Amino acid sequence: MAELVYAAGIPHAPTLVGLFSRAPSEVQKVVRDSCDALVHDLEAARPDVLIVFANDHLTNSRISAYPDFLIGMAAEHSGPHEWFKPWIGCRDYTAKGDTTVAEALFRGMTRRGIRMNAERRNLNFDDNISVPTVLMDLDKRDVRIVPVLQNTTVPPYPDQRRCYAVGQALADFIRDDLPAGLRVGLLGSGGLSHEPGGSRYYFIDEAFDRWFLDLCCSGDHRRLLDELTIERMEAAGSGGTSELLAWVVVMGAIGERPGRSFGYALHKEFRCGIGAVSWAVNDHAAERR
Amino acid sequence: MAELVYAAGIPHAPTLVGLFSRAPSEVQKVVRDSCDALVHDLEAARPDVLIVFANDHLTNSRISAYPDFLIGMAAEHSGPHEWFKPWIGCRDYTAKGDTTVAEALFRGMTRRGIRMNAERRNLNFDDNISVPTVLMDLDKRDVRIVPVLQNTTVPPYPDQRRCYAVGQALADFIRDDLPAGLRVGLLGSGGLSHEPGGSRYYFIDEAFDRWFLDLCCSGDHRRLLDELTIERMEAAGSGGTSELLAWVVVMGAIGERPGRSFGYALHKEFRCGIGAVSWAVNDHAAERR
Amino acid sequence: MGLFDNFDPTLAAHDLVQDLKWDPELRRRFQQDEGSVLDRYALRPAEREAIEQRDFRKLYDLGFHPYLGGQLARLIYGNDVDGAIRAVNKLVASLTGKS
Amino acid sequence: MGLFDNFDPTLAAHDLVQDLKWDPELRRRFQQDEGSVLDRYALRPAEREAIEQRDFRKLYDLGFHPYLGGQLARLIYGNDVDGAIRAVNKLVASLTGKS
Repeated sequence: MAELVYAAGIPHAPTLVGLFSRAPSEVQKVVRDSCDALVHDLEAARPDVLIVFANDHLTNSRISAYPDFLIGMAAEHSGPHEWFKPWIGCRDYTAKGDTTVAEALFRGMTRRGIRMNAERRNLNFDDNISVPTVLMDLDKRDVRIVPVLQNTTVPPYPDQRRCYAVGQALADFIRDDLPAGLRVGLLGSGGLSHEPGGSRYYFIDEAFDRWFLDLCCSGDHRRLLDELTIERMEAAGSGGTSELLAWVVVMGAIGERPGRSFGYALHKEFRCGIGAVSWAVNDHAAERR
Repeated sequence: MAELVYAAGIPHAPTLVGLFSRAPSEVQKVVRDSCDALVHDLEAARPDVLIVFANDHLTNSRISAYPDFLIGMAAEHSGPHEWFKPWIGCRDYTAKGDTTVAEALFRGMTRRGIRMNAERRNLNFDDNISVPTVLMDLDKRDVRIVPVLQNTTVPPYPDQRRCYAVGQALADFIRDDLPAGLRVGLLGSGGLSHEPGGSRYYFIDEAFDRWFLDLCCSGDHRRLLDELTIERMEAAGSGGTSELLAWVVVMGAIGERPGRSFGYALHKEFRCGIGAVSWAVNDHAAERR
Repeated sequence: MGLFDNFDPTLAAHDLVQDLKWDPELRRRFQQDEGSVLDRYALRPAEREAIEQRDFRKLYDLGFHPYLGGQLARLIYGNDVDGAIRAVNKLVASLTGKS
Repeated sequence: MGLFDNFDPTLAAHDLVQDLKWDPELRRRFQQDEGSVLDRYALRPAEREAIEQRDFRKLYDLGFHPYLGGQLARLIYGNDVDGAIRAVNKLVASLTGKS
């Protein structure tokens, strides 16, 4: 019976790193405030292991054999993958992995009727894992990472209800399969609105983004499941916005809890709306409210 | 708007080939009568292409990346795969494939929300495709084969309701995506009751098998979906009987139509119950009733 | 029309982009002699033509995955921080008919 | 108890059987020097012991997939029509405690 002590959602746009210094100061401030708050809560929560859900972005598998979820079981996770280095413009990192928890996750989801793929090799990481890692210095902290790369863009992919159910099974797994005393954190990496590769590459849907952040903070999951449809995410940026499904997995795992966000930034050159959420999953976080 | 002209279910136990000559004559007769009837209906139906659903038996993918369905898109399908040759004891074959229909199937199922994997290489075939091919001489006929290997044994796998829904999408695909005039047949390969690798390796569940064949012939699909549960198939032979889900895909595609079976054989040495069904899907088949 | 309405998972160009991402040697060859790399893939004539003409609109109409489209643009126009801006602009221009 | 109650998809022995099926050279080596092949896989001690002792009951209790168990028995005891009968009998004897 492990304990769920941390849950947050964070965007991973590569431009957050590569174009950060060129952004206006008020945009930089939102990025800094958001990361500082997530790191503050992380340090307070002291998770032993952080399970990170993020869009795979077609970085590990061919379209002809594309998994819904792919667990990284390696003992260490290094990145970014070679081709993505100049694109992101971030430093190299090697984060600690957790083979034992990753294997237990594969076993646990299998037993709960959820098909995941799993690999022992170092997965290819692009901005999905790399950007949160360098923004939060995850590789320099005393926390082990279990990446779960997820299909949010190759049709057909699991919708909000399925991802929420995966999160519920994940909570069950953490509670029943992991050892007592283990402190577990969850991170949903992705979003907000963007349309990578589309004609609206520079489009950011501010109304959608603010609505989504409010919804995440409200803890109203009935509305979340009714309204955060694939159609709505596609309208807010096709092929990109739907990676918010990684946040939905996290919300499925924590249940209807309120969260805090730390401002919103619309900076066209980032080619993605920017905002983060930290959810109140432990007493410590609740105290501070 | 292609036409669905043929649908049948056939067992693929390797012992049907390798141990056939040692079986009692009344058992041989059931096997012969069944194959003769399926071939007779096939010749009458004259399909251009035959889509064959069958248990993959862990023959093409690792457990860590196991697909629910795998389409063979090759121009020719040769088998059996090397390691399975002495085990089955059957002749080599090279059946005609149909890359165009296989690609259309991959595209069509994707658009209908059903994830399948697809490969251009010659898949590894064990008894799943090899036994029906040699029993019905499919490689010597003027028909092209599209094999779809299916997960019916690596948890979690699609249950009877999901497989039936896949069949319904398949019917939709045949009707709406394939060209007018194309004659399409469906074959479900697998079963009946058996427990390969289990302590009940020699167990055959006659009551289950006769119940299942009657149910297939009745065309009562509400009962089929309510009663042919994974639990019931597991009870009738764990890890093997559930490959009858290949027949369920076919029944989902044809809808509630009656079928004929051609006797039942219980021969312990076959390590599998034996029976086949041909469904009335075209006027020609209906006429003869 | 949505970006995925025509999505065709069977296009060989998808594998081309995947391989280029995963194989630096193939990438070098693609930059030096694009045709010889395209020759290795079972591209349909219209698919090859679209790549040769940098016509992303045509490629998407054939069913190409737009995320891989963004990556193909970077493989062609540049993959560092500034190269990506160039690639994005070229891609958008092709898709909106303003190239 | 069902055959799949303990199913553990992370066992390295699953990959061992898959590779043996797919690679005739590895198969030859397995027959000549089983230990050197087992050395290549990250088998847990109990998993390796179960294979070395032909103890299928123990292997299944660890979560081994029974269909691959049937194949492992053929890889050990014989894979032609008659070898398979031998393999089935040995497997059933191990599983029922009558070996």
